[in-house]
Amino acid sequence: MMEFLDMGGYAAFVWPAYAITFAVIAANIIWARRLLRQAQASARRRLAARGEQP
Amino acid sequence: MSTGSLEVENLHLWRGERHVLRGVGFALAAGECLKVTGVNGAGKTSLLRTLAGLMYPEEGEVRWCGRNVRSDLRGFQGGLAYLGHEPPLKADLTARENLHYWIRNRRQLSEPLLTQALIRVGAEPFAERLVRTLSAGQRRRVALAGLALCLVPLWLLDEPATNLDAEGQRLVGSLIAEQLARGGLAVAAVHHELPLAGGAVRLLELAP
Amino acid sequence: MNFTWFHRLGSPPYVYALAERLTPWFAWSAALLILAGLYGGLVLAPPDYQQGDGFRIIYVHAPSAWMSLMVYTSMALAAAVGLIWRIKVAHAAAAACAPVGASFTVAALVTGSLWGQPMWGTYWQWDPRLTSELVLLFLYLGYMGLRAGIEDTQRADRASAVLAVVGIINVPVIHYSVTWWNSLHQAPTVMRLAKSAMPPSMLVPLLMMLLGFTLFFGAVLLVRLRAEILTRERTSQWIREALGA
Amino acid sequence: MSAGSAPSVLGLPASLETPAAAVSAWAAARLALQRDLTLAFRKPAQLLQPLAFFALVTMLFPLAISPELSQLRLVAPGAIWAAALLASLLALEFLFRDDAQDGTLEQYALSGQSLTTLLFAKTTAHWLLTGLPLACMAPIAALSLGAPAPALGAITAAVVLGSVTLSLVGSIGAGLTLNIKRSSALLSLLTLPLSLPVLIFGARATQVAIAGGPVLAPLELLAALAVLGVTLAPLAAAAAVRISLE
Repeated sequence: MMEFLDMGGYAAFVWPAYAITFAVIAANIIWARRLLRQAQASARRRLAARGEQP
Repeated sequence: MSTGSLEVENLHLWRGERHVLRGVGFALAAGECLKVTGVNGAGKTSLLRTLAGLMYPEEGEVRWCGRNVRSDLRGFQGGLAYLGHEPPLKADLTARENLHYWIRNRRQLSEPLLTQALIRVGAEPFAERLVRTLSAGQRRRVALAGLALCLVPLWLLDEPATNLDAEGQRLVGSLIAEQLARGGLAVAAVHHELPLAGGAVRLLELAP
Repeated sequence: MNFTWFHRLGSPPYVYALAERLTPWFAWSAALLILAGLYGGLVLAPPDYQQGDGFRIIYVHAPSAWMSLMVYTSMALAAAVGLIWRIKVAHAAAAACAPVGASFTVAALVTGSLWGQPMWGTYWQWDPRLTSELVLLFLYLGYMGLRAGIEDTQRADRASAVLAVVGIINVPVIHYSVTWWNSLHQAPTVMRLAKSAMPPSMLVPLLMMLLGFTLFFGAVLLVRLRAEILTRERTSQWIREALGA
Repeated sequence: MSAGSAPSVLGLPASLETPAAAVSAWAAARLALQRDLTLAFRKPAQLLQPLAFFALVTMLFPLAISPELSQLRLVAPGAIWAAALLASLLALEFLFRDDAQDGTLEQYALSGQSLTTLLFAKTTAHWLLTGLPLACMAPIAALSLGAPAPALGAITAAVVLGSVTLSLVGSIGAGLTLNIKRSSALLSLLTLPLSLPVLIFGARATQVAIAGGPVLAPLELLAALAVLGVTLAPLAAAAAVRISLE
């Protein structure tokens, strides 16, 4: 296990690279979902403002 | 003498969240003038710019002689003259030079005709002065000379009488009347009364 | 020829519903592929005979770099479709692409420089691929800057579409010029493992990662696309139904 | 003066003409070019600004690095091209701005002429007023940075070719940022990445010229870029301006 984590001495480069990439992936997921929720909320508000049933 | 006809059907235009034009429609035949009224922000300028093909409506169409203007936009635009809020003049050119560069871009123009247009709008005395030295009303007159010189069937005028004195406003009216007598059409957005001498006038009021 | 599918793809309600239905498929297959690719790349693949375990960065660097270019191409294609046929949904898709592509471009740059340190002995080398990647990041930033600068969505859509199309024409020119420039200065290019020499145990995880990232882009794009469609849509009838409230 | 009286008395024709009197695209382009040149020479001080800027930036390098010509010779290509790029960027802001403000662009768009042609004429005028003077300044700047006299011809040719592309690429960016407030940073962000190939080939041509090598290859590449720019950029610029006018 330690050997795996050590990455043949390249741990200081391999793991940050993976961490960054998966951080970007996670950020994309969170960001996209938040955008969708915001858009849905503002669409509901707009419908309500027009006096229609949301 | 028939030069063309303008039909507008169910125009819808949005600017961001604002529904600017909500189903505007009208028909205008040769020799007719449409007076567009409405409070500020009612979409008069947007309507004129949409008619000119500068803005693209979400819905509806503009037809010239029965054909959608989008099918030959350049040909249609070559046959219209648009006068916006500001006279399209260069401050560092004289009135005459301005007309030279503006009009000769569109059509052949003889120098006497240019001079006569300047006389017609009362701009001849200051024709050789740089436009930056002219008053707003004088600039407007130069722009009117350009408009008359375009000699195109369709005029689209946005507040053509702005900054003009009473005599200047009558001038606008008579220029439009002449345009109609030639068999042309005019769409004018106005919020003052336009002293229009003769010609068939239709009205369109835009709701805010 | 039957073009109904094309017309339907221009209809916001249809695309909104379709995107909603497709998202889980993309998301789950992307998750599976990426996990499998990770296992294959980090555990199963043997160390490279020259670079040892350091080469394993390729399993995140290459997919990120691939994403940066693939997303830009998709964005430009969508933009061109939107510009030519005036399809709102296409503009919405193009707008949804940019931040995703930009974020993966950043990932490609960071992983590239993390790979560079053990291989070149420096975090940054003006290597043609990293340099092109950097330029690509600026193209993305320009695109997003232009969008942000124009308030009216319709105009922002069309102006940024022109920029995206101009950009995609320029991408090969930039890449060519950067490669040409680099070949004159003889910088070493370590960040390339000869493809023919790559054994299947190394190659298969890489392909899985590439496919997984692509599907992930699909999933994110579909979610973002729905958001973009909602902000662009004016007729309320279908929105009420789509929101299901 | 009622509608009934013949307007021709007042000098204006009584009837509308058919577009037979229309102006050829070539004549219209020439007129647009003339207009911009006339206007520019009414304000000659503005013409000098990019040149002064170019000279100033070139001067920064000896001051920042060393007065030693042998050292300056090494950075001369970079200095000249970075300065040229920035100077042409500086001038770009004025390419369409005035015309957009006073409605001239609108009239161009509505003139029935091809907007692509008219904007190409405008960009040509812009190049004649900024790119060409820059190319004339470039040999002087190169001399001051230690370039040998035989290299000057090739350097001038490179700047001539490169500045054509810079003006063309810039016209797209200027068209896109027309009615964005405080757009100069954005304009650079849009234009500079697209200008990199010019920088690369131009600097290379300069470098080779200073070293006395065969300069034809990079010059040909610069020419190829210029051709690509001439064919595609005006189309994109016209599309950009139309969108900005909307």
